Amino acid sequence: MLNFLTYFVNGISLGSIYAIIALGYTMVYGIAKMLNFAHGDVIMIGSYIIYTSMVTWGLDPLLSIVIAAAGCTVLGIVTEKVAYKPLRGAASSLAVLITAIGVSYLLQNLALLIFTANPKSFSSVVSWDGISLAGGELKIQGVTIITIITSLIVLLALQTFIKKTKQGQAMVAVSEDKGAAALMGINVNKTISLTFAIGSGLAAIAGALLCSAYPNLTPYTGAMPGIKAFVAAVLGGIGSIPGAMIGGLLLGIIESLSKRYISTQLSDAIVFSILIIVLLVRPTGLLGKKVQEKV
Amino acid sequence: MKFTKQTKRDLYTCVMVILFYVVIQVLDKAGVLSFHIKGLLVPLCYYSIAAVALNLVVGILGDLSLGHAGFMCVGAFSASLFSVAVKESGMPAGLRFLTALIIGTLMAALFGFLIGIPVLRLNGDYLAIVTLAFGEIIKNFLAAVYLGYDEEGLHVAFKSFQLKGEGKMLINGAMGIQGTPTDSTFTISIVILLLALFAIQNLVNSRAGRAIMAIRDNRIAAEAVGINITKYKMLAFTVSAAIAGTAGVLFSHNTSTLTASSTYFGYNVSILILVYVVLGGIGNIRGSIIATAILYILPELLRGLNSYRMLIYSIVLIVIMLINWAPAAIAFRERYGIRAFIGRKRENSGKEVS
Amino acid sequence: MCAMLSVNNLSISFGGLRAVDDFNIEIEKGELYGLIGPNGAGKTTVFNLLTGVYRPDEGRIFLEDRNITGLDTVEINKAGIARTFQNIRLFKDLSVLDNVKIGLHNIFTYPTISGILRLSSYFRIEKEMDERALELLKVFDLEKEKDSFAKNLPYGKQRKLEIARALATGPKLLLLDEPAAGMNPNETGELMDTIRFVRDEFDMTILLIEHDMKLVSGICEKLSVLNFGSVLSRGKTSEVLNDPEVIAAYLG
Amino acid sequence: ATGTAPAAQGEAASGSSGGEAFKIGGIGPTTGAAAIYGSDVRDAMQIAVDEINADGGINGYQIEYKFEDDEHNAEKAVNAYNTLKDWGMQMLIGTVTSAPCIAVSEKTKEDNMFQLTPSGTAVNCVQYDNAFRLCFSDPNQGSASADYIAGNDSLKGSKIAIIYDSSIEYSTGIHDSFVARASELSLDVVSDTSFTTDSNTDFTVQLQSSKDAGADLLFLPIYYQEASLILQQADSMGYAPVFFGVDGMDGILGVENFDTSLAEGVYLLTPFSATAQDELTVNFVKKFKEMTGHIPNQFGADAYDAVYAVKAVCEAQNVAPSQSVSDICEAMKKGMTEIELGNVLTSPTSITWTAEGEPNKDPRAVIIKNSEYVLAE
Amino acid sequence: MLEIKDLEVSYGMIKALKGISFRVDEGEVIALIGANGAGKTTALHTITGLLPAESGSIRFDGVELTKVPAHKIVAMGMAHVPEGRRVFANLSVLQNLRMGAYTRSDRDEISRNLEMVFSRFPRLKERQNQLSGTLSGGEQQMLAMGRALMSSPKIILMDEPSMGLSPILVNEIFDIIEKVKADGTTVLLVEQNAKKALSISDRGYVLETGRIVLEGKASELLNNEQIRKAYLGE
Ligand SMILES: Nc1ncnc2c1ncn2[C@@H]1O[C@H](COP(=O)(O)OP(=O)(O)OP(=O)(O)O)[C@@H](O)[C@H]1O
Ligand SMILES: Nc1ncnc2c1ncn2[C@@H]1O[C@H](COP(=O)(O)OP(=O)(O)OP(=O)(O)O)[C@@H](O)[C@H]1O
Ligand SMILES: [Mg+2]
Ligand SMILES: [Mg+2]
Repeated sequence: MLNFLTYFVNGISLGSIYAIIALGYTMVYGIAKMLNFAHGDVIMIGSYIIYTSMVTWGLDPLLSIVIAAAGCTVLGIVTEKVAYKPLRGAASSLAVLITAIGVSYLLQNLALLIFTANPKSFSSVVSWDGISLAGGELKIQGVTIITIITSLIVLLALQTFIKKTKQGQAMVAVSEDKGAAALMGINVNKTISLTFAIGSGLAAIAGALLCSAYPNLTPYTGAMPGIKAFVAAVLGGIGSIPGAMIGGLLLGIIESLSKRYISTQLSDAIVFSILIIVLLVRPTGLLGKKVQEKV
Repeated sequence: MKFTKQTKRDLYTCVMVILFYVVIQVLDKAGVLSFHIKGLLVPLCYYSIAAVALNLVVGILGDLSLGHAGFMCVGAFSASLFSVAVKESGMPAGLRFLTALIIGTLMAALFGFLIGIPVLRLNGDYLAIVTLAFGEIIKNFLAAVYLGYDEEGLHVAFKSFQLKGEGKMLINGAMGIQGTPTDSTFTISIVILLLALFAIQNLVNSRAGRAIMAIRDNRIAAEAVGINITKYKMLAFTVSAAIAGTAGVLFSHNTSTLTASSTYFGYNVSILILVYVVLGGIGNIRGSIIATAILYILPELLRGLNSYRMLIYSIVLIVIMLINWAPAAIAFRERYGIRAFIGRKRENSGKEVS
Repeated sequence: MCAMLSVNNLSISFGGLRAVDDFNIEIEKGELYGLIGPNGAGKTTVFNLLTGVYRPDEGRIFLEDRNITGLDTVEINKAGIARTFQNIRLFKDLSVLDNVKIGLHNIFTYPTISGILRLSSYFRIEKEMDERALELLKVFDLEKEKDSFAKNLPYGKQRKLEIARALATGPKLLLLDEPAAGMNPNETGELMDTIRFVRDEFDMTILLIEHDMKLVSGICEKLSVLNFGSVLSRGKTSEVLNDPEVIAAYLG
Repeated sequence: ATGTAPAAQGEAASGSSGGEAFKIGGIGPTTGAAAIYGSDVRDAMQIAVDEINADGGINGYQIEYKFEDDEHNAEKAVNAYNTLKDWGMQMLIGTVTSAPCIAVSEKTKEDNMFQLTPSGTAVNCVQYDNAFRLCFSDPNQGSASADYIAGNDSLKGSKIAIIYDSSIEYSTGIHDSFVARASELSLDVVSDTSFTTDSNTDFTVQLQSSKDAGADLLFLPIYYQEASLILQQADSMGYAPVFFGVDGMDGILGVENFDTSLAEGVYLLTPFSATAQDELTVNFVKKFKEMTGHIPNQFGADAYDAVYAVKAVCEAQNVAPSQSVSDICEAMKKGMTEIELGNVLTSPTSITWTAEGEPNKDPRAVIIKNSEYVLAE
Repeated sequence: MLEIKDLEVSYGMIKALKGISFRVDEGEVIALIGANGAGKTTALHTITGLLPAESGSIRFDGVELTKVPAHKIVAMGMAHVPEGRRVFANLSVLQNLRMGAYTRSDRDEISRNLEMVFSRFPRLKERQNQLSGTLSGGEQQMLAMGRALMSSPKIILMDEPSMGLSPILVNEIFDIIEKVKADGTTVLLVEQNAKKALSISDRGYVLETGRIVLEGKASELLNNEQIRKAYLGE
């Protein structure tokens, strides 16, 4: 039992990281209706900013995160303006997906030139060691706890923002019908920019936590977590913010338990199989709304 | 016989490919082709084939698949397995390769069919993620499996094992399949590209193709006029997977080593093929080929830029996408009568009404 | 001889809302029948039930003497019911001709493989399909637009194309959901002629939903009025339209 | 960093171009996830080439050097190879990673071009007689590691756990031969887990399994990037076995900002130590650091030695750039098996080669003490 | 109040408006009628900034609108009931209505407005928590009207508001338009139901393939022989 709990807790640690990334992902995904394949790379850029300000300039971790969040926000807004906005109203939504891939390549290769391929070991932004239970047998790391708390705060903040504020409702309207939203007096461009700003700012926070938990930073650090977050977001139900959180945690737990009890070699395959099964049972993810088209 | 506009357009596509082949052959005979260019020809063909296949799903059926590299993987592995197994049996190379092609294609078709079953129940991005997942599972599985035979028969496991006596390792885990004969030639690849074009274009312009496009345009209406959604989605998916599998066979018989790594068969490769399709025009078969040619050759042309190579490539990719797809750019082009860079629009038998 | 369509005690609920409640109707072959009623009364839902888009909670549907209750949309279409939609559903990125040819999908068939390999049956049957589709387009005065994308047609022509496509499937019973919506009186007049023509020429039974009283009183022989999911009144058009209850609930 | 390429056309292919300088090509990943290995090789080779050229070249001929990116992709590697052929390459030092190396070796075989891979460890990299390698092969490292453990008094009784990357050839190759050899030596392997490149950040499950199995020696036939994460995660779990790595572990001390105290006591079999104090190493490390800003690992060292190996053989066989590619290859093949290459970075003794292309050199077991590599025993 | 001059609009190569001019004075109800595809919807879309004007001018209260983005135009007091309703399908009826008051911040005013809308459309009150995507066509039309009224606009542009409504509701809609007018709101009305539209309008314009071909007092137009033939079906 204790054994199981250990793996379960490991799964939660991993899952909490997926969750915090998935929250930012789902934000952009749900509102701007685009698969932002560059999200993982924004996380990577955020991590490099934190690394630079913490290690190279010796700044305080919190201040570094603020700087990174600001940097990523700007990055998010700029990429949106330059690469995504011109494609608004394009004949296919796949067009913007492809430029997002272009942006992803761009960020990776930019980082490769600036920071080189040499890996950097990240200094954790969380200095707390965590707690030990069951006489030290079960250890929950500080990063994990902070990550879960942060993602819960982000979750609540996002939910409140979207449900309760005008800006948030504007986002929902824009995601449904941009033209009709404009007719309500909503500034569509500003709203989408804001979405990217928030999503990218969250990416910086996710980057800080990701790299604190797994302190190895290279230009490709963001790619795989980006995809896993996408999977988590879909598992939880596209556009559903609590879904992203649950999807992320579940993904981590499934990954951890299947590594332990089935196979380390095939764990990716198992995770993906479970995803498929879940989607077969619930075709719109765990918390996804079932939108039936009225005929 | 009178050709319809569409038939003519399809024929032009084939003529374009044949012309390309002839020009290359002439240049080759004249000795002006560099090794670099010659080496690019076969990959160009199989990526074109894969792009054309994916276009059937993305452009014609209107579903987003992020797992076509998985079908290439199935085709590549099953065919290579066969080729390696019979390599020393004295089977004539031509017959061996033909059989390998058929095996790879059929295996990929089978997987396409199996994957098609869940695909039918899902829509949009959920579908995309399931195809991505399938691609990853296939890759993950093949990278973990060991297959070999010895005097005691066939062995399969997820851990390496020792073979007794005169045995041979066929699939060696992450090391994959070694020693596939390099049977893929430019001529064969072009022939297969033409066959793929023939099959897909004819399919699209037949009763079945119209049914598939009807599902894309309005699923509910398609059902209401009596189109069996399941059947035609399956058909499109299976045919597409089969052709992607053929591309995989050409892939694995082009270099002697075959490993199921992300580099060749990961989701990023599926996405790369999707990039070709979207850039060339969703539903535009000819565009897929042209876009593949441009995007595959571009990073190779940029080799002189060294470290800046992939950076420039990514910028060029974004810029081409904007030029080709941004409404403002399209309006500009239409106003000044410039033709699309590659051909964004679905080129169908339709003219605009004023 | 049995009726073309007879529906017994049809009901369906969405959540708490009983959208169709114990609905009955009987339509004889060759009739031009109107289904009217206030917005949200459940008319479109009846169509959806008849065509298998929704499965009824209760009730049975017979087409001639065949029980088609619970069949799926495709089967129902094959059995002989075709429809148009309130919010137009064309194959927008296909040509007008192809839209109709898709309607002919189950009428003219050849194996997929002969399409891929371009065997002779492909050419023969495609030619027949083209001819038949053009005939239909002519009925709706659409043959000049045969090569346009459906999405580029003006609204009124889109409605006509939808009817043509439905007819192409060779139905016994045609369901039209607000065919005159968005048309001006002149266009509506033409449409009335076309509907009559279709009924006579194709020997068709037609059930239509419409709010345009000019059209309803002009071409419908019988009417059923739906209110809150159940039938408020039915009978000869002139009688129904003078029913005080109908006037109060619907006509105003 | 590379020579300029003349517009290469058909005739360059015959192999006897100008004859003024040796044209040596290199191939490896300089973009993509494996970029770190390829860039190090590229830069280290550049250092060696510059040194040799400044010193008067090989047999009085200068070296022209060009390096092409393969993104750690066999198909791109072949494209890179063809580009280099168009340029007029006469000898190839590459490729850096195994799968691309095998694919390219098919081509060098066809062209009978001499190939020396600095770091292609898979067996098949040198399956043809024109191909040699400077590094150890995978099985060699796997069985050498098992041998070392069995022969070391403090390690031999250990309960051994293994964590390896099942999705790459390098790691599985070493793993497989280690396991085979370990069972011959009746070493006690209690846990054998893996990960894939797609999930190479979280190792808690593998570590926990090792811990649960009571392992006190953890064999890590993987690259140092992942190893650095494993060390960190083991540390925060409070799990402290003896870590034992192979040459991929080299470089761990060079990870920027890495808490090197975590690596205290790590054993690794490596041919190279950046902290060695001999003149050659010191000089190389200094130049490399000036050029790239970081400390070289064995990839760079192998590449550096490879250039000097080519120089030595060319001089011994009196090879001239005017010879055809094939003639050069024949001479080099012969020379490689005859040469004894001394004063190298990657071996304490001199290196000789077998006709199969394998180097004879002694792996050095080193142990990390005070953030430095110290020869074990 | 609203003055359109020589407005030209194209969709790519297709010229949908070939230079139209008309004006709407404060407090008026103006009917814009014309056959399918004449360009009525295009005109409304251009006025509210959903489509860019190619040339010409649109002045609203003396302000040039052609370069002003849609959301600012709305904030200036113009509401638009779009063709095809375009309600936010995944939002509830109530949320849709609140969205209509996006540009306003006075809570009391908004809730009074909401009451007003509910009293005009009791069905919306009944269904206030239903997702609007599942409303019947007529219900959605009411919602679109209600939503536009929630911004308490100075001028309201309506694109075929009677489409798909039952006769009783059509009458009701026209009653509401008259009430809206009575409240002092100006209305620009696009309708297929030309007879009804003209009967409640002050003036009218007839659009044919991108050009205004006729204009005048509504009562005159109603009696115009040409119009009676072409649009009133007589
Ligand atoms: N899928 C659904 N989920 C929930 N409610 C639904 C659904 N479909 C229809 N309804 C409700 O059922 C009732 C009947 O809808 P229906 O579309 O049949 O009306 P209708 O008579 O066609 O009206 P109209 O003339 O306005 O088109 C409406 O109140 C509608 O909101
Ligand atoms: N998005 C578009 N792309 C291309 N052409 C368009 C587009 N929208 C409208 N058109 C064309 O512009 C012309 C005017 O259309 P518009 O929708 O303004 O007409 P309308 O008068 O509102 O007609 P209706 O009564 O059908 O609503 C038509 O010929 C139409 O085909
Ligand atoms: Mg209806
Ligand atoms: Mg209109």
